[in-house]
Amino acid sequence: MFKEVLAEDQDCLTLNVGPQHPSTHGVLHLVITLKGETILRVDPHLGYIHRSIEKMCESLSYRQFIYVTSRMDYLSAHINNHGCALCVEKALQIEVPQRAQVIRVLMDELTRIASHVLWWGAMAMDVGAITPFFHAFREREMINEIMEETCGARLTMNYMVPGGVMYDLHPNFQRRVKQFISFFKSKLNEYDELLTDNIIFKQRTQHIGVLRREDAISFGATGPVGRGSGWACDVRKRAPYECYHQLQFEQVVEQAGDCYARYLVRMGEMRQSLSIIEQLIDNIPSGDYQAKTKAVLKLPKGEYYSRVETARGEFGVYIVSDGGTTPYRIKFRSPGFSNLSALDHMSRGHKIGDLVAIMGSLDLVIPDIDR
Amino acid sequence: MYLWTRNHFSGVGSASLVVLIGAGIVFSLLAIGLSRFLVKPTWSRQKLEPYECGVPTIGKTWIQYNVGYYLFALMFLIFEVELVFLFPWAVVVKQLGMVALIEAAVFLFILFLGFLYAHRQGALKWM
Amino acid sequence: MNASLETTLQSVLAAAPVPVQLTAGSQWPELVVAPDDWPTLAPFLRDHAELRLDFMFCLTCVDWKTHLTMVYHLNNSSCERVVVVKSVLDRQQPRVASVANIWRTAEFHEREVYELFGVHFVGHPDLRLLILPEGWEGRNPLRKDFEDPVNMIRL
Amino acid sequence: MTLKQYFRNIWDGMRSLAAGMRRTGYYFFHHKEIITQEYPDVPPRLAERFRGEVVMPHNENNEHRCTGCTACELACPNGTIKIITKYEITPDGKKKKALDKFIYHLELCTMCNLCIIACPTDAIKMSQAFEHSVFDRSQLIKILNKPGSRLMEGVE
Amino acid sequence: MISLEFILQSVDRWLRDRLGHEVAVAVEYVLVGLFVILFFAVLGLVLVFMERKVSAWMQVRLGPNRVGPGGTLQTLADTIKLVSKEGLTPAGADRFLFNLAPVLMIVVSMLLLAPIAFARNVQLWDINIGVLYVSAISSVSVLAVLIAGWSSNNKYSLLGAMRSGAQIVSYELSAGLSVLTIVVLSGSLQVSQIIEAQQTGWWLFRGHVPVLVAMIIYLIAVTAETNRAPFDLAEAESELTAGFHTEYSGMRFALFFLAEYANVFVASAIGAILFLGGWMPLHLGNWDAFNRIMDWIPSSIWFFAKTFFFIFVIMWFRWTFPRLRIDQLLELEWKYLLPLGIVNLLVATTIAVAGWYF
Repeated sequence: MFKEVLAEDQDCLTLNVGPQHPSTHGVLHLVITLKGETILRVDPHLGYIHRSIEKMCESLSYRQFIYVTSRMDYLSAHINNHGCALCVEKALQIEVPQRAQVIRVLMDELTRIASHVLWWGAMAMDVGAITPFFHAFREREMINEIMEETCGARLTMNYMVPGGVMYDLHPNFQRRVKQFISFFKSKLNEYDELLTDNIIFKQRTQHIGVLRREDAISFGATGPVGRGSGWACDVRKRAPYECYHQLQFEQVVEQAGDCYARYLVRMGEMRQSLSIIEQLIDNIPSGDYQAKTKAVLKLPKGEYYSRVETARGEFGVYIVSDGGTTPYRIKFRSPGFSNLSALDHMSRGHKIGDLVAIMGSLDLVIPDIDR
Repeated sequence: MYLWTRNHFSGVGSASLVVLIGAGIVFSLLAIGLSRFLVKPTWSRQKLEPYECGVPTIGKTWIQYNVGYYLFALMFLIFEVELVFLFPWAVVVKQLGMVALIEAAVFLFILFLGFLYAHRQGALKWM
Repeated sequence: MNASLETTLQSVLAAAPVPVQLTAGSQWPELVVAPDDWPTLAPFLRDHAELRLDFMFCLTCVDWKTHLTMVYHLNNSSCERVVVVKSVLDRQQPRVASVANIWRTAEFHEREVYELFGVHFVGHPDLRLLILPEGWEGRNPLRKDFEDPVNMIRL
Repeated sequence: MTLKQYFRNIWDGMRSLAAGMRRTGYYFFHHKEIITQEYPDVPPRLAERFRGEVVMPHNENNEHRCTGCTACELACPNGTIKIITKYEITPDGKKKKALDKFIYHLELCTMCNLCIIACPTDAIKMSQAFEHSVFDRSQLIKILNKPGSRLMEGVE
Repeated sequence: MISLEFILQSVDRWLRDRLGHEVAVAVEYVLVGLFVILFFAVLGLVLVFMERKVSAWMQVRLGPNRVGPGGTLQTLADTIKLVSKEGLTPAGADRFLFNLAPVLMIVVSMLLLAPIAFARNVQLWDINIGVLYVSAISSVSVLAVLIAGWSSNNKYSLLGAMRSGAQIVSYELSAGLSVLTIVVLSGSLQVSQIIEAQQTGWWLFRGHVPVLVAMIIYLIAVTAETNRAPFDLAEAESELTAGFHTEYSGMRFALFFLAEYANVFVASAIGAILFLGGWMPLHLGNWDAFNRIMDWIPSSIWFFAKTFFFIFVIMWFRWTFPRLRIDQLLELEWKYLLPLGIVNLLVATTIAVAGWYF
């Protein structure tokens, strides 16, 4: 289709958006073809921060490779680590203690909120409202402090170890999380006032970048992008891991498939995550926070795959082991990569301003895409 | 001061145009000149490249470009002329009373019909 | 659930248009298919009423030093029904048909495998380098024999 | 679009905009909600588990607990730690492996805590120092055992 | 009582006593020029600082607080930084036009100062078509934007300039229509007479709903005309990096920046003059004591207070709303503001003709 259009019109403008652009959220390079302001084609060029993590992991032990995955999707670093730990545990058939499972899930959901909150600010910034960004960081900071207290770091926590978590919860943890829950609930309503109900924001996002359900499935667009298109693709529901099958929460699904639907999905997910945390925070079982494991982990020969739901979608870890202390091959199925592949499909025929809104609604984290 | 008091206007106030234009030029040249004077320029090819997010520009910038607002410009012209007609009318409408009001209403109504027609024809769609 | 999926697969694959070898796999049932038969099998798997494997969540390649193995992870979009498809490729001249027109997510994943493993996807709409810089030739970083003395840090 | 709808659009739009303006207006006048941390003036409160850099505690006799077993070196994913050992003659005349230099590359460290977990003698720990900026990368290469320090009695 | 008017008159008298009529006038011209330049510089510093503080407080942060007392000298420090930056002309740009654009921008915003009444009887030029003059001159600035965008040899600049062309041109109409509402009520285009007509009360209070509607339309329109968020499509930071002034650096960028703030000031000043009575103090019916207290406050303070109120509102818009898309922007103008403006004008005229206002 693109070639036909080019042949018809000579007055097409080819524009580089990125790698140094305010709204590509990192070093993503898009080559877009414009006619007037209408986008005919978007061609992503990746690799500006490709570190070949998959290759790196081939020389790291099973304890070490977990920390590298924090550097992929740094906003849900904890959930990435979780996926890796799950895969190793599955291979070694380690039984994770109940307490560790609950701690992991609590941290996962806190991470999810932190990630969504940041996305909320960034999305607002993409459509031109700057104030929400700073409001978002206020809430994110609270989560980061909770994380720092328990995990010892704010962004790349590296709190997961095969068989459990690295430390026990900090004594302040429950109190601070409860504080955060009550604080965040009121702030969510402010979010609605600032952005959700705002007529300009609605106009900027409704009917923009529509991804129909079958396209979302075909593109493998998981996470809020897929659920915004009406596809119930939450791994926590589809293939529950840890203690998710015991929890009461809803899978937020919107049917419209546009930017606003994706926005609503994430807003709903923040509320669902809050309810998960509320269910767990008073019921943390006592016991070990770590299962006993050998000092040197050797995975039996075979292939292992584990899936978790990060803030961006389905994150998969595929380990091929030859029986040694390091993985023979590792493949990380990053949600952002598949979501990005739908960008061209979604943004054709829209304006430049819409492209920015669509990218915002995809919630791209470039290290996650580049790996 | 002589220039400012209202009672001394005739013919003097318009000199402020010259003063202001002069002040504007002096101000901007002063500002640019000052930085020229202070900064020792360095030259490199990369530095002078037009900014396009750090990648060399693809194709020419000055191409035949689809300006979406040709029709907007036409519409604007029509309404701006209307506005110019209305300015003298607005000054005196209070003295002339109802007749002037009705006349203007008719005038605006006809324009409005034209506007509706243009809207129907899709002239107000951004390309 | 796994067992029932396997019985379903057995009955379904009996009617498959190409010969397919079914194994239990370590986690999910695995199909091994010849690279030439893959383009015929792919739409069959996606459109079959009982399977409907319309969600490809992972596509990758493993370098086994003697050969390359393409690994496709397929799933049903509405319920858990994971099937792994494998295809063994020649290491010197790896060629396999593209499935980008069947699962559109394969478009980017295949481009990634193309540059990292050097697998040539026949019929891919736009097989260009995605991650590696323009003008990168030949060497494929994720192959086991890849050496880059400048950029690789040996630990 | 009917006329009623037209005015309804305007009204709803204005109302939603006013809600947003009320929110920002509220913050404009409520300076108590300001969350800025004035970092260099007011030192940040760091959690006790915060991981800033690897240090090796020494006691008052300039003794540390590191036996030079290289468990941390092996555990480190980045090659941050390099341990150089020497042979010491113990009082009873035997040769014994001991730590000569504990070289720590702070510029490579990602504070993942794996070395501290790996250490069998609790010789190293994470400190809360986080102001690591220097003008030259080579200044980040640190030798953690102090000059002249020895192994603490009783640590094997 | 010390007022701006009094100070200026004494300066005038002093000069004339010493130098004689002709020389005094010449000196006064120079003084006016210097005063305007100084005013511009100070205006830039103050407004930028105000913007940063307003945005900071709305964004629950402190804003500049290190340089000078309470951060007041921050903008001065920024200016010094900008002066010490090299002003680049990109390769392939049209050098003459590229350098002309910022100068043109500044000259236009300077010219807009002419009819503004800063205080009682303090005005550079009380032209009898004051408000028409403002709308005429202000549309020249779109030329500067177009020149800047086109001459930069940059695609982002080009897109930004194209957008601003359509935008400013469209919102000119709405601004004009709401200005007309007041002109009808006041019966004059002259700034001083419009203010005088509000002796008994500001139009906002006397003119019923139509004036309120006109004021809202005016505020929206001038926000768009001065290229400020949520209508900052010509700059559209997240889409076009910096829009039409992407290629400008150093002092030439600073001039664009300054001109934007100067335009905001002028637009707010005109708004204050039209709707809030300019330098006219607040008078309430027969409360003589109250009115006397209000009169005691210098007229320049009244003027600046009202102007800064409007500036604050415009800044408030900017730090609250997302940006519109170009077609939505035009839709807002052509489908909502323009028809409403026309109807509103007719209603206001009816009120004026029938004498129904207070």
